[in-house]
Amino acid sequence: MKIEGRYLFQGTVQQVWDLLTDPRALQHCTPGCKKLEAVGNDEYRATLEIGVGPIRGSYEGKICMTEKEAPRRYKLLVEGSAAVGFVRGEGILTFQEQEGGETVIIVNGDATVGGLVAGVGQRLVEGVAKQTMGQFFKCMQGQLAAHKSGGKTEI
Amino acid sequence: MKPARFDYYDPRSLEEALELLQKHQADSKILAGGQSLMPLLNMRLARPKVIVDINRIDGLNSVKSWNGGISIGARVNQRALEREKQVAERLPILREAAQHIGHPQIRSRGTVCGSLAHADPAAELPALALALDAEFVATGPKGARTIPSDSFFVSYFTTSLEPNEILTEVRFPGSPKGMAWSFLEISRRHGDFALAGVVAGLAVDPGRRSITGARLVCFGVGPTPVRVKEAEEALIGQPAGEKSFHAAAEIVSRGVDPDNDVHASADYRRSVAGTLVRRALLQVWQKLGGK
Amino acid sequence: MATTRAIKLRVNGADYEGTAEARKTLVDFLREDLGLCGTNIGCEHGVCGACTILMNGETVRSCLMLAVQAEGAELMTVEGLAKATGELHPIQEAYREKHGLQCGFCTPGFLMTTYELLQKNPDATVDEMKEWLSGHLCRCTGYQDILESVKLAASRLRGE
Amino acid sequence: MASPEPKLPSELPVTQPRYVGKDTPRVEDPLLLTGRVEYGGDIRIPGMLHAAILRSPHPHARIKRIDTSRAEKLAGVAAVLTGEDVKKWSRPVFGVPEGWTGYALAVEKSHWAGEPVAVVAASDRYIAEDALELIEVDYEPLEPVVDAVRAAAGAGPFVLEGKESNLAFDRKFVFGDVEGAFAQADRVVREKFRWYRSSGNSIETCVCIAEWNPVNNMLTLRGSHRSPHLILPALVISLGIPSTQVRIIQSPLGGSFGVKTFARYVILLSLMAKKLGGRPVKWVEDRIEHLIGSSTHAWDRHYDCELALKKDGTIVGLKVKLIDDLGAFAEWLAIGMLLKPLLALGSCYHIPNVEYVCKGILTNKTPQGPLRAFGLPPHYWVLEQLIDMAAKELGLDRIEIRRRNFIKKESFPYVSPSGNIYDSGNYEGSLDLLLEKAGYPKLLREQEEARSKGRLVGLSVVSSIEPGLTGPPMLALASPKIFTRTASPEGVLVRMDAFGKMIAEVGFPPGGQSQHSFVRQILADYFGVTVEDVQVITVDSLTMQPGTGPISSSMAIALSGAILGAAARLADKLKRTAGVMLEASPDDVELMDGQLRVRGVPGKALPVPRVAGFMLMRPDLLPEGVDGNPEATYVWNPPDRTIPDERGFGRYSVTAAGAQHLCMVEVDRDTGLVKILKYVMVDDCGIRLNPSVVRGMLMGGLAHGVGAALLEEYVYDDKGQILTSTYMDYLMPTIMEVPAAEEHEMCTPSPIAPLGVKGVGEAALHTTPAAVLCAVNDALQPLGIRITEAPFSPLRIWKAIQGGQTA
Repeated sequence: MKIEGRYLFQGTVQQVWDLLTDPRALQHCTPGCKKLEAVGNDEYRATLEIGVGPIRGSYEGKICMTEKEAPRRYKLLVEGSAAVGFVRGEGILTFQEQEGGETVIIVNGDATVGGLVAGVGQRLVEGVAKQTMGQFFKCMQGQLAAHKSGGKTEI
Repeated sequence: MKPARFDYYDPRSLEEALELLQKHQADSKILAGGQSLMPLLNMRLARPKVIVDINRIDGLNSVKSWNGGISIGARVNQRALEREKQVAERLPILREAAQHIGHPQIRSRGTVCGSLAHADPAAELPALALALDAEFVATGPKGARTIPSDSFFVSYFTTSLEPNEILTEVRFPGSPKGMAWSFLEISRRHGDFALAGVVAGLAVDPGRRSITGARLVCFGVGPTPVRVKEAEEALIGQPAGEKSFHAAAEIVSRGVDPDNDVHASADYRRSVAGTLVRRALLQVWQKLGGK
Repeated sequence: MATTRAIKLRVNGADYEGTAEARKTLVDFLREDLGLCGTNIGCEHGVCGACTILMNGETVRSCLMLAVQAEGAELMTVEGLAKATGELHPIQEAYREKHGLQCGFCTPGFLMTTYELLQKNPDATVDEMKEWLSGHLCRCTGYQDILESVKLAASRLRGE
Repeated sequence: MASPEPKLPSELPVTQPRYVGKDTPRVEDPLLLTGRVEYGGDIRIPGMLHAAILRSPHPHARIKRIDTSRAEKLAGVAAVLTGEDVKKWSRPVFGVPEGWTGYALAVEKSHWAGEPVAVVAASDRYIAEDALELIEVDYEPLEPVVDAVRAAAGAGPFVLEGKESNLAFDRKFVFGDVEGAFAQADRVVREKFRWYRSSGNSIETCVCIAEWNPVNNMLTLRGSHRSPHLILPALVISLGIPSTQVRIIQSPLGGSFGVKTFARYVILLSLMAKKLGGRPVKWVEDRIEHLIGSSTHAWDRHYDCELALKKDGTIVGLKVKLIDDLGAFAEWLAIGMLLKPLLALGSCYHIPNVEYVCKGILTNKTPQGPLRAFGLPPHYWVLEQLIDMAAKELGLDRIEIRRRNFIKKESFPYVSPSGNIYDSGNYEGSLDLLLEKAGYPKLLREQEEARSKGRLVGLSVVSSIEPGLTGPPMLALASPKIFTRTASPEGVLVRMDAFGKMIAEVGFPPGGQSQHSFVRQILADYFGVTVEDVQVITVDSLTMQPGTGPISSSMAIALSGAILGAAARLADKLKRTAGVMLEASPDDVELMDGQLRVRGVPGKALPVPRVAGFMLMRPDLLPEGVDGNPEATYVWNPPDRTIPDERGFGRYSVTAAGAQHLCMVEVDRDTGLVKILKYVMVDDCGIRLNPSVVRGMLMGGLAHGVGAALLEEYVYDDKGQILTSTYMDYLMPTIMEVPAAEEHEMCTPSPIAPLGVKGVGEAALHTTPAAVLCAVNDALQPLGIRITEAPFSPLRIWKAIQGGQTA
């Protein structure tokens, strides 16, 4: 399943890059991320509590940043697996500087849900994937705003 | 396909139930009719540590008249919508729509409030509640609060109920004077969740020339049932008939943001939502004596 | 709370007692603990209708209930239809005569639905019959002979 | 000197059959109706454990590590079986052609999302499923093979380790002068078609209870097993166990439709039982397992077809290029479904020149397995759709073009281009009956009127052949070394007791086709007893005669043959005994109406039970060569079948039932939903042993066909994940989607099969998909569009209407 998105940030490319590559921000803004442990090389072991409504599970997996070209693009991978299946989202984040100190992040990626959860929940997979990505970037936007206004981020 | 272990409680009073929810919060899940929850438990897609079965609570099992309409307690099953005289008299659309909810063997256990709290985006009752301006009575440790329908449904399977609250009652007010209703949905098989559906309400002036009130709620076309206000507004003041209905349908098709799944694409759902709106409005118009 | 509970209930007019883990479904309890294997399991998610029984007079999916929820309830399963002497219920007779079954696996569910429908609505129309039967899947018959069976049963029960 | 096999019911030794040919109540029903039948799932054995299966979520992945230690420690868990055990104790699951399968569970690699990876045995199923969650598996996902067409072109990756191809099967069959026919044709119509996979979905899932006694090395298998003699070779090959050490005890089946020959899981449970060292273990497949992993999916086809015709509509040639997505393995006999169309390439039509190119491709999807009608329905659809297209292009009426090409009544027995023989038929007669009963001219007027109002109403009239009793011969084309056989034996043992009652031992359980009832009907008429006097017993695989059971529309044929053969042998014994009792030459004694009587001597007669009793009581008085046992065994085999030659030319089946269906539909242009307005069928399955049972088969096949045409589909995403794992998304038709069809009978008795019967079990599933799909395309004709991907979901129809793709 293709995932695409375009998100506007009120900050410079460098500021947005710094935020989006900060593991604390990643943990805070990845919906349901309960644990994030560095294992080196921009790779983190993660525990993700994800789902919708009563369909909820704890997925063990990892979050990785690869193919980094600071501050222009990197590849973000989030994956986790549980008894009911696995989720895997992979996307290239491209950072584009806009006029007036704004930055747009363009996301181009691919999400896979596998196992029982895919076969049973197919009706919801696309919507929930979109929603989850939306939550992630909305949270990041909030973080940036809070940071810029001098307030403390929630991290 | 067997449920994972959980602790099971079947409290006899609402207070007891609320205490359990307060204690276990998001680890707990309320079991009412179970027609949505049990499949998820059997498949282990839902893994609550604690089940609070509200079926043995005293009360919460009546259908009462309320504000020209009816109120329905947490334990009332969906068959009541077909069985209870008050429903047929006051809100016949609920009775009409109830026949689309699963099958008789499901409606015997499935509860009205349970379906609302489960908030399946393709389910019938949430759309009806939104269309009919229902209000939701959420009872928590600090007592009851009332949630209007436009802020009850949050997203897929998600409502504004807190983990320590029970939806103890849903209240459907009487239909606005002169408003008639229609309910349409399409599914690939009888009794399935809708690919798309619509609840349409319409009122016309006594001379039956122009539209004085409209209500359009679509379901199966996004994370929650959606009221398409823009289309409603476009109808007001227009002469009732194919042309204005068609225009409203176009707005609906443009206005909804559905998902793709194996049975229907987003484009299909958009288009069919419009079709259903047009057909439903024509049906209501006929109920109102129009041609 | 305990995860295991004692359960007392009446099935087909007889008292039963058993013990079950809270998570045990009613259909598993009927089949495994009470030895009432006439109720079959087809999908365990409420779609196929094979496990349909009567609880306090209404048809329910016994795969979508926990056994503990049936505490104190009055159930009826397919074993309760025929007389102890083996004499078939008129509904069963009608299914037999109209060839309303082939492999028979879905049949107990269909019978229970037919039973409730004709109890509550002896004059059910064909559309009403179809509406009730639509809650069951059958792979063998194509449904036409099941519908004929229900029509025959209805007329017999009306004394026609 | 057994009596000749009766070719018609009137030749039975009875003045007027009381049961055969009549709506006799079924012996199976009372137990089924009261819930007192014992299905496999009802069986409990002391000490029995319950199995649950861990399945891979990945379509294609290397298994890097599997850790079962936590699961093994869980209270109640007896054992966990993994690939290591399976590799040690078994060989890959048998399949033809050989070498294109994997083990009964994933060893080192998983090949489809849903493939078994480990099995847990525990004190109950709940605990077994708890334990599955404690098994840790590290997968390294590999690129999956999802597109069969790409894979057919040779592109990697490859599903099976060690193979450099996914092309498990590739054959071209040419009958007649195809190129010549196409060169001389006035018109060639060509189209590509897609048929997506669906499956049998009996309401009872598969059940297996395995017990492997280590002391005497005896493997006992109970459950919903069908055709033990078909499964046995798979067990012997995979487990290396001597055939006499396997005992398969069949329970009554809650339907099969192909799915109850689940060799992979029988092997898997046997291995679990081996690990348990003697404790019995039961596996009840749950519905999700059934939908994703049971080797039951079937027919995932890409067609490219051409039909060549003369201007007058005479069909001169047909070319079919077919790629079938087999899923992960060419497992067991699944390849036969690619070959079965060879039996009836031209259906009811005389098509002298045919080219059939079929490729079986491995992909990372659920392996195909047997499904009712075994591969023919898509073939009939594409053929009928091509004929409709040709009619339109040539300006001919759909009826006229079919009439012109029908095999004529006088041409029977008809030898098809591939050498198969159609025994009898009257296709034009059936068509006339169909059109008359359906009120065809009126329907045409109704359609025209509806069309004038902008409604999308369509009509179709289609045909099919249901080959009765097929099987092993065609498999020689995939595996000539193993399948050098023409046999499809069915054996029974019939005996009488001292009370004059009869017992028939058969090798198949009740399964919906009324098989035990038929045995009673035939025996009761044959020996002049009542059906209540006949007890039918299912015996196990070690006790039964060579037998096949009801597969491939064979029951009425093979079963009748077996029963009649045994009856004739028993009658012979009785006659010789009666000769002594009546002091007459045995040659003068005849059996008629339950009496053994001396021909031409009125009053000199004895009832059958008395003679049987005499045999048991007075061995001292029996004639030489007659033992004191009124019992006979007979193994029937289809006559005159041949092993196909290199070209694929052979006599594959026994009977050819013909069917003509008419369907009228309306398509909702805004939603793409299809409503079936009218459905009429005429079926010629020869003599009907029990008309209501035949009608039931036809109606069931019709419903199955409606499912295949409009609703049922296993959907995979582009990564090979199956998205239809529950009955919420895999859409079985309910009573609301199945039309109330009319059914009319044509009867051309089979001159070959006993009693003039023909196979009917796969029945309407052959014809209904073509009828519904062609009718929908007819409805869409005013829009200039045609849909070529089945099932015709509302989405596909709506998209086509939106896209306005021209035909």
